[in-house]
Amino acid sequence: MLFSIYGLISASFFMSMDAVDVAFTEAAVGAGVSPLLMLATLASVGRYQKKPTDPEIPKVALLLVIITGILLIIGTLDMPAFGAADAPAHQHVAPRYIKESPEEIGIPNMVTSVLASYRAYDTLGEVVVIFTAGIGVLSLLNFRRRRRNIHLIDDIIAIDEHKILRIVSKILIPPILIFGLYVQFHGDFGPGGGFQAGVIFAAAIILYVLFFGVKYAHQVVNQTFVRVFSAIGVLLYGSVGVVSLLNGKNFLDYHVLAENPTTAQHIGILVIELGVGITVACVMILIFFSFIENIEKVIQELRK
Amino acid sequence: MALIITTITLLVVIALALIRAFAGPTVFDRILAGNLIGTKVVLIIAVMGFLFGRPDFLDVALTYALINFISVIGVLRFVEITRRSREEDKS
Amino acid sequence: MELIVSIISGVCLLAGSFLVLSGVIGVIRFPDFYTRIHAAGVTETLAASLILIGLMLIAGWGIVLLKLILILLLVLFTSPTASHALGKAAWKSGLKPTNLKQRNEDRN
Amino acid sequence: MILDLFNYWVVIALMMIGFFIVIARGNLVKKIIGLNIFQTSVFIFYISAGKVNGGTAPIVVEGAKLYSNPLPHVLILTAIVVGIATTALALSLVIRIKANYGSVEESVILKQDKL
Repeated sequence: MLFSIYGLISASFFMSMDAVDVAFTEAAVGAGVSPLLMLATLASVGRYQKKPTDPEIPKVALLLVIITGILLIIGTLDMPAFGAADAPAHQHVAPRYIKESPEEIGIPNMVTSVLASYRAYDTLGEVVVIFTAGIGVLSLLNFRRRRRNIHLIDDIIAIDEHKILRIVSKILIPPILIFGLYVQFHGDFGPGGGFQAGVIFAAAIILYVLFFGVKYAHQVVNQTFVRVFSAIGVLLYGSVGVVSLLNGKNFLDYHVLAENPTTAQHIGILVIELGVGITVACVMILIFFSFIENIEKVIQELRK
Repeated sequence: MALIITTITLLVVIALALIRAFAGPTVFDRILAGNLIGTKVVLIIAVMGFLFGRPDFLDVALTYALINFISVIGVLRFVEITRRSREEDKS
Repeated sequence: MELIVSIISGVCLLAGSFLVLSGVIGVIRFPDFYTRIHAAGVTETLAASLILIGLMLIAGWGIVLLKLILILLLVLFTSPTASHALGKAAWKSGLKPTNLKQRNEDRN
Repeated sequence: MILDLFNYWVVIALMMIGFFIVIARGNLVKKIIGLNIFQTSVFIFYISAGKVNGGTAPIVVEGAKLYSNPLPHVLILTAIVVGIATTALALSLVIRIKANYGSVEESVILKQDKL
């Protein structure tokens, strides 16, 4: 729980640093999804484990940490002052992004234009990393044949039936999904975009699983569908690049998509953000389902 | 002026709620403190949007309000699930 | 007219901050979980609505107002639900309210 | 002014807390939490480096002249989501370790490996 608070506070910190987009992401990820994954892990590995610790280790570690910290603080003395406009970080490509992107790309949110157009190749790499991590989780956790009947965890979910909560979440889930779509497609004009929208979407599904059980959730969100779509998102992203390659331009050069350069950029960014959103949402849902099914396995073994 | 006072109060409140979150003693106290901090952060983001003169960023506060609810409820559910699965283990 | 609106919004904001502060003092000072949830849950709704109404008054017409109303609705919707769920979960887990009378007698 | 550097010190403090947890705690889940704190300190470092005094958020608005640097925002935005994906991968590794070794304590696992 403290971890979740940590996420909340760091998001408000990013907000105060003018990093709205980052605050948005941290709000969705740091406060919502990552503590839940931590707790899901704790539910399957057991919460408390008394351990015989070597008393020397913390002392040595503390010494090491203090020395490293002092060295780093000495290192900061040469760093540019906080908020200085002439810091080296603001000298190279950033002024160009700030000056040119409203004309070149034609959308007000510079973060989105840098993310999806200037540095689209970077972002493709990030999306592939997310996809790979999803595959990794799947192959690690579904190591035995998948059990069709997931009932124990559903029984537990059914014992603590919160009627009020159920109804409230039933009312809330559709607006959350719509809000996710808004974030997805409003990312050009305000804070938002595929990464955030994907996480918000996944959060809605997680809320559903926690109240209606895995069995019903499997009926709502088809697992094969999610698996296929997590790949399709990456494919959509990559195929934009391939389209521009086939038309004789550089990889991920959007100018082939339409006559008017800004329209082309618009289309390119829209498609790419869609790909990102689909992949992120599907991978998050997949990861969460894997964790939940694993808790089921652990409970089954405890019963034996 | 009122905006600044509100922001400072909210910051103080978050700091105080952190004490409760650290002190516990039960897990529910911690979740309560987390919930409290969550709603305060929603408010602080909204107020800060006005303070900095960019109130069109209320989307972040809205996301926060949603995610905070999901996270509090989710943590609660996981606490319950963990407890139930261990309880039956003992019996 | 504008002056009056801004004064009202300032009063709303200050009242909201006062309530928030009193709520958190309750959360820190009260002896057990159920009294704490009382302090937090009760003040939270009114304080949040007062602060958001204060912001609405200075926002003027437009999309910002709509978003503020959405946030307000959401807060009014979720925070009592979360408090209820917390209280119920704590009760089901076997957490009993502290009997203050008993405790004071024990101390004496 | 020496106080102008306080953002780096906050970053270093957080980073060292994360570092301490990673090396001093034997519990693998705690190690991952430490790694996460370390990661967040790096995020904060980047974002605070992107801040310009008097600047506003990098979304074009009429009347604003000075914007914060959008580049660190982009890097960190993706890094956060990638971070959660890799954290999930690490956690699932921990679950597998628990399933095979019966423990998430580093010392116990190492002892089993030696036998």
